[in-house]
Amino acid sequence: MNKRILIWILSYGILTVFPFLIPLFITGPYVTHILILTVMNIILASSLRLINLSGQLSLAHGGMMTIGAYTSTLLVVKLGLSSWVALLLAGLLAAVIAGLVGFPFVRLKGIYFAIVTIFLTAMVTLMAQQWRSLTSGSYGIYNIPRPDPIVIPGILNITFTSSVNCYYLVLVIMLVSLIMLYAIEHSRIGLTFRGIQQSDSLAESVGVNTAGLKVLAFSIGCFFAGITGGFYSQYIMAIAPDTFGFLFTVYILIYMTVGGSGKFIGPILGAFILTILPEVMRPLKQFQPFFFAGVLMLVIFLMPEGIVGLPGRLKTIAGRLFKEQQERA
Amino acid sequence: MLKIEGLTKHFGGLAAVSDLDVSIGPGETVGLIGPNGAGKTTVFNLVTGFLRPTKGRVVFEGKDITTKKPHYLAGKGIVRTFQATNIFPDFTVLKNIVFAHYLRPRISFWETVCHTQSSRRKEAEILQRSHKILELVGLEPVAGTTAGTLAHGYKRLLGIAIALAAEPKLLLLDEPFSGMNAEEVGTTMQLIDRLEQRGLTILLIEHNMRAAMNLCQRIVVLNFGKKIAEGSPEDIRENKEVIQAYLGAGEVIA
Amino acid sequence: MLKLKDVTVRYETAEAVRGVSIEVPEGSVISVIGANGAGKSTILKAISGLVPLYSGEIEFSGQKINRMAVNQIVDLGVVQVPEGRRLFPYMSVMANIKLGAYLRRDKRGMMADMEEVFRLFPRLKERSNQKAGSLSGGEQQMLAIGRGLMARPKLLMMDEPSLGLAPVVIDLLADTIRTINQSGITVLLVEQNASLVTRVSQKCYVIEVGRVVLEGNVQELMADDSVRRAFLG
Amino acid sequence: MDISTLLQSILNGFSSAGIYILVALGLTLVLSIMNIVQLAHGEIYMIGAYGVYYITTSLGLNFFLALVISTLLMGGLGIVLERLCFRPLRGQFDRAAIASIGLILILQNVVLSIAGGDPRSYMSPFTGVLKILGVAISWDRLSIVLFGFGLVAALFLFIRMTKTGQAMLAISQDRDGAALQGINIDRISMAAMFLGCALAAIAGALVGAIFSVSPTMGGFALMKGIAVIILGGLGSIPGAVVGGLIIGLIDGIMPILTTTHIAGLIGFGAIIIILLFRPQGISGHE
Repeated sequence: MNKRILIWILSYGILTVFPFLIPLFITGPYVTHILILTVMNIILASSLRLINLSGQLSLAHGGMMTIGAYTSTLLVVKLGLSSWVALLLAGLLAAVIAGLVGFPFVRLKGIYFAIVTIFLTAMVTLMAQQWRSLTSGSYGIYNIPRPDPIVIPGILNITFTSSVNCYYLVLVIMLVSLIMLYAIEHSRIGLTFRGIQQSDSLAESVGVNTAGLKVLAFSIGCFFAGITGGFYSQYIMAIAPDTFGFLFTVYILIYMTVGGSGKFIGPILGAFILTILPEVMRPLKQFQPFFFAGVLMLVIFLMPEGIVGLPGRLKTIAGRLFKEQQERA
Repeated sequence: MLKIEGLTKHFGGLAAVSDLDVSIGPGETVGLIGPNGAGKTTVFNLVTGFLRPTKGRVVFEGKDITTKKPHYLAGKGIVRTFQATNIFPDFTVLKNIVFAHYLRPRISFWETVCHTQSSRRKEAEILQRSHKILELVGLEPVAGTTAGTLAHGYKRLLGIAIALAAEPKLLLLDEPFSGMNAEEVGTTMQLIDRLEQRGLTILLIEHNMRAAMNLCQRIVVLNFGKKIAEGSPEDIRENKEVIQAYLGAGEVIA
Repeated sequence: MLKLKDVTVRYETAEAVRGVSIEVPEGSVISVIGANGAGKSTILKAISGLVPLYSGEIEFSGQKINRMAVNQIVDLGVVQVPEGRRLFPYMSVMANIKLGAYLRRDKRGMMADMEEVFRLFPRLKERSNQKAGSLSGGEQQMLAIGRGLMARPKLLMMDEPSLGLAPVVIDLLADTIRTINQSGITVLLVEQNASLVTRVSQKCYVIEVGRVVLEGNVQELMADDSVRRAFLG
Repeated sequence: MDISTLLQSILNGFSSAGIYILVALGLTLVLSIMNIVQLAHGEIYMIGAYGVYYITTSLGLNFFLALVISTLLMGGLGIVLERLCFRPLRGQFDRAAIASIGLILILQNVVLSIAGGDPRSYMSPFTGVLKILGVAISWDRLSIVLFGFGLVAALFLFIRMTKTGQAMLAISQDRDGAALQGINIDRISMAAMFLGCALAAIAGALVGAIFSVSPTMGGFALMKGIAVIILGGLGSIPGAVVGGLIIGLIDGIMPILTTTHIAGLIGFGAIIIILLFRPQGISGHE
């Protein structure tokens, strides 16, 4: 038993430490950028899965990132708040808006809810474009400061002027987010979400406030989107209304679906593979969208459970073949 | 305990339930019977808050609960089962019951996320209670099975067990025997008997008239959404109108 | 005319049918009776091609039909008046009736049959412009049967036509089923209403939990205790 | 504000409404008959416009002929998509919607790699202005109103008078009930996709004639179409017409009453308020 725990800690330790070591071996601004995107996509796809856990399909992540990005930017630029406080508030505001908007719409079932969330993303973009006094319109906001340095006098002085340090930062955000998401999923709240997904009227009948909890799931998922949006604007030092539009949101959905929303690791795998792989085949850059769509279609039609369902599927196919052979013999 | 007064529900132009009065005292087992389409399930949906009545009131323990939501009513002790097999198919049998303990004992959000001492104690308690319920309904041997793969009769029993886990004062059972074979009907009847002895108040929808007559002290017969008879099983058995509603004509099977 | 051989249907949930064999000779009225959830509707759905068979075979006039599409089966003359009527509630009575003849091209024959349906159910004629959803339960059942007749069925399958009908209307229903049968249409009736079954059909199958537990002459079966159990429990 | 600006904006509102209704009708037809939210509908609209662009500029055909050809081609594309993509996913609501998102990526990028990202334009056959009571009304806007509402009338007639139309109505009300009347669901689904895509193509082509065509123009159409069908009630054909009129008129008239940026948000506000009181939309059933 102790040995198993040791192996468990060791393997997860290595998995955790490994991403921190990557910049030691592979360097270059472009590579770092891709690494940052990968980590962001993992947060986004995993938090989208939390919403999915309660039986809802959300396409509001792009809108929530935009809200997060503008919130953190404006708080820093206009009010001079600490970037860290601003980042947290960005997440919270996204969560609050998700809660407010989610409430009237949560009664809509299945894809109808998804449609409304598409709409939400579009509306956020529109507002960012039109509310010129605040957002400077379609032009966007530039020269956003990078996150404030973390300084403990005499001991620590981490600045975020280099991209590599931004990568470390987002990596830490990802680890914290994943731990939180995992904890939520394996708590009673997570159990309740999964129950609602399977049968919301039965859950309601044993006392679950299904509407409220669905809004809660939506809200928590959007919190992470808000934080990620805030981070990205600080890292790239700019934000425009259409940075995270409908297509951006769709990509997050694709990471989750291709990876498989049934397991915690699914969206992580999906985001990792689908962000890294197109970069590996960069000469074919122009075919990237087709690659994306192709993989998505492949998964939709042939692997309903996504990549994480592949081992199980191969097992059943192998089992069937084996059985057939036995029957023939 | 429960009082239904002038309950009416229209769907479009058609009245599914009209002007229904029923009252149930504490500890009583009342049967709600009637042919298919008589409006029995609609009554359930109205009492448990899944539907809003067009007219009329539902009073529970002296309080008007007519417009309350199902989850609120579950908290007050009104719990129902569903006619179509209704379980959480992806959970194990045990987890179905653990889930159904949602309301009691309360564990706060932070307690569960942070795994505090008290939450662990409460969770152990829930687990213990869940096993007790499984023993009561006889599902303990399949506690670890994924609910979706159970045989039909077991699924129906699990549906009742889920309702019990919510600790009802008033239990509404919607055709608990449908699709069960004779043996399963027997065990389920024994189960309901035991629940009655424990003092649970039960409102039972049943198509199976013999089962309803064996279990209930009082029977209310619905046809076309209206109450056509009410009384002891003996009265109901003799009632001309009931026989006619049920069988089309009295003389065929006398 | 219709033969079910060892038919099994599996669902993920609720009712299923296990190894059911039923034979419906041409010109007869055959009934299937049983309690709620016994699998009666599933049998009709399987015949109509709405649910796939897990195993077994269905034959109509010597032709295997269990792999056919729903519309092909209707085209052969196997027509179902489904449980709960399944009318098109926001369309007029007339439009519902016309849709019953969806596969037919003989305008004149259709008109004649429509007159026939209206003669059988004068109430429908009065309400031909009303929305089907606004009809009373009995009228809706008449419309469902009328719509089924418009397809000129060789075999008409009725799934609990007595559902929610007052005794007087059920009497009318029994007359109607007899009239339909006398006009040369074979009828397969799924019911819970014992009196309707005894009045119209010759042979009957008793279904319990997806299995045929008894079959035989209606009068004899009605004397049997197990039949009463199927009805009364 | 003078009376002629008001009339002009009302006309603009009606012409927007015409486009929104055409797009929404296609969405709602496919939704109610196939039970699929076809999110690549905006891409069909876009390709329909490109079709007219290429046929008029490369082949030199006149606008009307190009419109007919492009419409038929898009209808055909709809049938192909139904057969290859949506039929295998029938009954799987979420997966079908996600697949249609995949189609957005594919279709948009096919056009992008053929036509490039720059907007293109072609001449509208409707030029000049019509003067009524001293108010100048541009013919191109008027043409959209006429086309839009003409097609709506035609669709209503089609649904009322033809067997296929009645079958569509029947399927949308009770799928199994319709199948039991011998209605071939596969064939009617193809017809619905054909019609829906054809209507979207016409809308795209009309918009392209006034403004310009670009590979990303579909997104706007999809958003408006979705707004209309949510407002009008999902799957309801009269609802799509009413919803389209409301949102079109809001879009047309609001800019002269308030500032533009508030006008853009009013449509959304209206939807939220309506859904709060009627979750099923204006004329949705149940």
